[in-house]
Amino acid sequence: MSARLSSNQIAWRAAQDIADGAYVNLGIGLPEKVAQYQPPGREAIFHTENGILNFGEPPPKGEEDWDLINAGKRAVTLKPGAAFFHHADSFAMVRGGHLDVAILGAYEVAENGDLANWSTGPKGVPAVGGAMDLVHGAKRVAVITDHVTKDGKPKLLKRCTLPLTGVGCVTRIYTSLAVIDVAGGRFVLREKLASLSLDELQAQTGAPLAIEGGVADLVVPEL
Amino acid sequence: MSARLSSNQIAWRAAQDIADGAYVNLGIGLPEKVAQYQPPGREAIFHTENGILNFGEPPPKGEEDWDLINAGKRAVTLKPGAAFFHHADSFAMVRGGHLDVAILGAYEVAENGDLANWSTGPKGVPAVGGAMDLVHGAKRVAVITDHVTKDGKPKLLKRCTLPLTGVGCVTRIYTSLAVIDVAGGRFVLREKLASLSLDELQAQTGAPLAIEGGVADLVVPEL
Amino acid sequence: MDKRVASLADAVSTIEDGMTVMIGGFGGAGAPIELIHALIDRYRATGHPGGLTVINNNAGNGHVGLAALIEAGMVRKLVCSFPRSADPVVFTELYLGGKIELELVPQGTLAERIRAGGAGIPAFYTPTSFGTDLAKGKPVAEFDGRSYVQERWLKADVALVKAETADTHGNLTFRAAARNFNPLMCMAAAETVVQARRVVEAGAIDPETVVTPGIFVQKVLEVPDPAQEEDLNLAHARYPLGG
Amino acid sequence: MDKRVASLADAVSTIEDGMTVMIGGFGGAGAPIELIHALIDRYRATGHPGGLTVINNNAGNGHVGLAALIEAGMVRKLVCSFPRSADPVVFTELYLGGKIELELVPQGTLAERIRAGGAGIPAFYTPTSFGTDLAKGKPVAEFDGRSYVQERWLKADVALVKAETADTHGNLTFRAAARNFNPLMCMAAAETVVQARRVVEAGAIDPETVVTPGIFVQKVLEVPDPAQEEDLNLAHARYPLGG
Repeated sequence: MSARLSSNQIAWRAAQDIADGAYVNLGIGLPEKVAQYQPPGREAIFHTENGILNFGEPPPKGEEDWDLINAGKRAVTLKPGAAFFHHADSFAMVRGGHLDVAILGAYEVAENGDLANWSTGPKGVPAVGGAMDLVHGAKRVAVITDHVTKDGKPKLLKRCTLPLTGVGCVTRIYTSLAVIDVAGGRFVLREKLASLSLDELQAQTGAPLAIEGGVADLVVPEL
Repeated sequence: MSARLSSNQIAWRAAQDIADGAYVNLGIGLPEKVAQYQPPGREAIFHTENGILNFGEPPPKGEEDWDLINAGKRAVTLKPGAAFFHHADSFAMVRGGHLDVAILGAYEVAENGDLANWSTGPKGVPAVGGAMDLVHGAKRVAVITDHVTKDGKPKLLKRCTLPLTGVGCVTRIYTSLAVIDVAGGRFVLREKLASLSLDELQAQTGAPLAIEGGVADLVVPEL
Repeated sequence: MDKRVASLADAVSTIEDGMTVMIGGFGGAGAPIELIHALIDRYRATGHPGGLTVINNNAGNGHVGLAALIEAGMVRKLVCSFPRSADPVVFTELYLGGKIELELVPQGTLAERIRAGGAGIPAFYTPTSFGTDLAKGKPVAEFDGRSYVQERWLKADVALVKAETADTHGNLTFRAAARNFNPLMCMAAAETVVQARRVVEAGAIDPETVVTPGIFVQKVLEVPDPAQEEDLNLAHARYPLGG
Repeated sequence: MDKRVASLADAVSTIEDGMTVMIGGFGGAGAPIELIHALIDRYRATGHPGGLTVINNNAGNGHVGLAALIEAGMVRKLVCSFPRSADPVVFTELYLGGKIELELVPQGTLAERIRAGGAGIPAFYTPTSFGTDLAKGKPVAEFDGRSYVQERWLKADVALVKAETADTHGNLTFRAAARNFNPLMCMAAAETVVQARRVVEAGAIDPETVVTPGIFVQKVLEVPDPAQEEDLNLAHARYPLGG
């Protein structure tokens, strides 16, 4: 298998773009990992849509308070300066553009910024949660994802094939192979693994990769 | 001058229709007097649109707290079980139908339930406050008013001539001469001063007074 | 004024067949388990109320609380944002079998629709869900060059709510993230029924810290040691216990 | 994270000519007098900012606070519900002289428009003002047989807000009915500037009692002994004092 970033490493890379003092919502699952890689000296405030600002790490096992949970229904703790609020106020924060960054997972992202991350089609029980609100609320909507599906198929596409979560909402994608901006209806490659040629990356990407300025090496620590 | 109720007596009569446990908003001015005539044994909770539930009497002079005021910007006190809230929540109470009664003053009331109480026309500085919200919010919107203007002209009319506060919103009118319901596009006379004949009352009323069932004497104490 | 009722049975006595019932909570946090179970007791004793439309963020977990209400066959339709959980088998089987109706609503839209119901706002516009399957059939409009979906208010006949402290006037505080949908549902139901861990006299809650003013609450009952759905599920509980 | 600024001058430094400024308060309760006066100071020293659109429930009283801002000639347009007071002479004279524009909005609609601005809701429907002069030119629609007026959100470049306690993250509490429009305006402005009687470290406000979460606040300044508009007016004060 060729070189690719682990989940932790993708999360690490995404964390480097979170500014000091930013208000951030992390989607359930892989995006949650971003919280643990905040660069030293920077303080982000994490929002969970079920009504907490400035929550912290999970408590030790056995010390969970099941009234103090995140959107994934996992137990969390509070940091100094936390606040509780109800769901309408929580989504006022989301929809009203008060979050600086939302980082979400993806089934598919299209070069026009469309995102599909809530439904794999008509079978099974559909569930959407807060994803459709988050993609239209935060000032910056980023995706973290493996570059391809488990079957090796591209997740970055000309157009999404799965039901959409939001239209034209994604502005940056952190993958296991690259960092890509979505701008002007195109994928603009910003960083890629040094061990990977542009052609190899393009071959795993379902839409053309544009280059503006230059492409930096995607460098992350061992994690 | 023929017999008519004083402001205090009109307010007393209106107070008799407020049930125990009712949530009530009293307009600025004359309607404020209603609060002091709650029948013994009944407890009404008063709402002021600037963000207090369950306020009480004004404080003694010199002991005002100017952060603790009512919609008329007069100092008030709190009763046990009070709550503070912001203006959006306050008008959610109003607009959402949570108040049992709103009692307002009037320039004119029409037999179709239209109310004019905020503007006497294009001259001067217009000001509306919360009146337009209150008339479409409370479960029951009542008016207390002198039966006629200072010039002796009817205030109860077939149609309002002044700018409207609300359309078809008033259901009961307490005047210095009578108690009148607005129902089915008509004024229905419920009570009148015993000393006043029906013809005398009709002569001071700008639209026909219907009678359903009977007309009781309007009896109030000396106040 | 005293909004206390005497028992769990009294608390849920006005819910009738076919009503719309909002149930507070996000997952287990803030879920009024004892009120839900009292409603199940009534159904088992009398066959009523059935055919309910339930509004909750989720679809229950395991075999207690909302999941047990659904399992008892009392729910015709569910309005929620996320009908998945660690153990969603009750809802999943009924849904896949076509035996329960689902209206899926984005979480923020669900919250705002409930608030709108409470605030007398019959409709509003939101960017959420524009261009997606969940906006199908809904009016859209453009404001300042951006497209929005029109959403309608949600109201209920009864709301079942869990609070931390209630006073006799119905003023409420909540606990941590158990607040979630509870204050909104208090606003949007014709009758709001509250189970609180503590019920105190009017005046015992600082007016500055009241989260839900009493005007939004009709019935209050002290349930001093409420069950936590998460704990029940970790213990593989079922309701009724013999069920 | 520390949102404290060093001075009143710093607090109001970003307000520019022609901006829209929300100012908290209902009459004098909750009015950020010191921030307003700092803005007047800047205008007197530099000639800026002028041509402001101000959103407040009222139009000022006497010759201090908002009335003084208007009297200084800094306000082009006022959006409010009730431009009357015990002593409204400043606004009244300018208005009757055609020198200031007025957008009159019913109080509940004003509050809801501001909240909508903060909550990302570009438009909503309300029964308020239907059939009246204040609904003229606005779209109307019928829902469930009742008629409603469509209202648009209100946003601002800056909000000037008075709080009781702030922490360094911008979490706020208010005092009694001084809460009023302040929490809503915090939500609806690109930059929210808060004067608080006390500024405390993060963690010193119980998360349960936070009224405005810090995400809605950008600048915080301690003003330990704030003036009360009502007291100033009872003393017939004018701002500036030599004015």
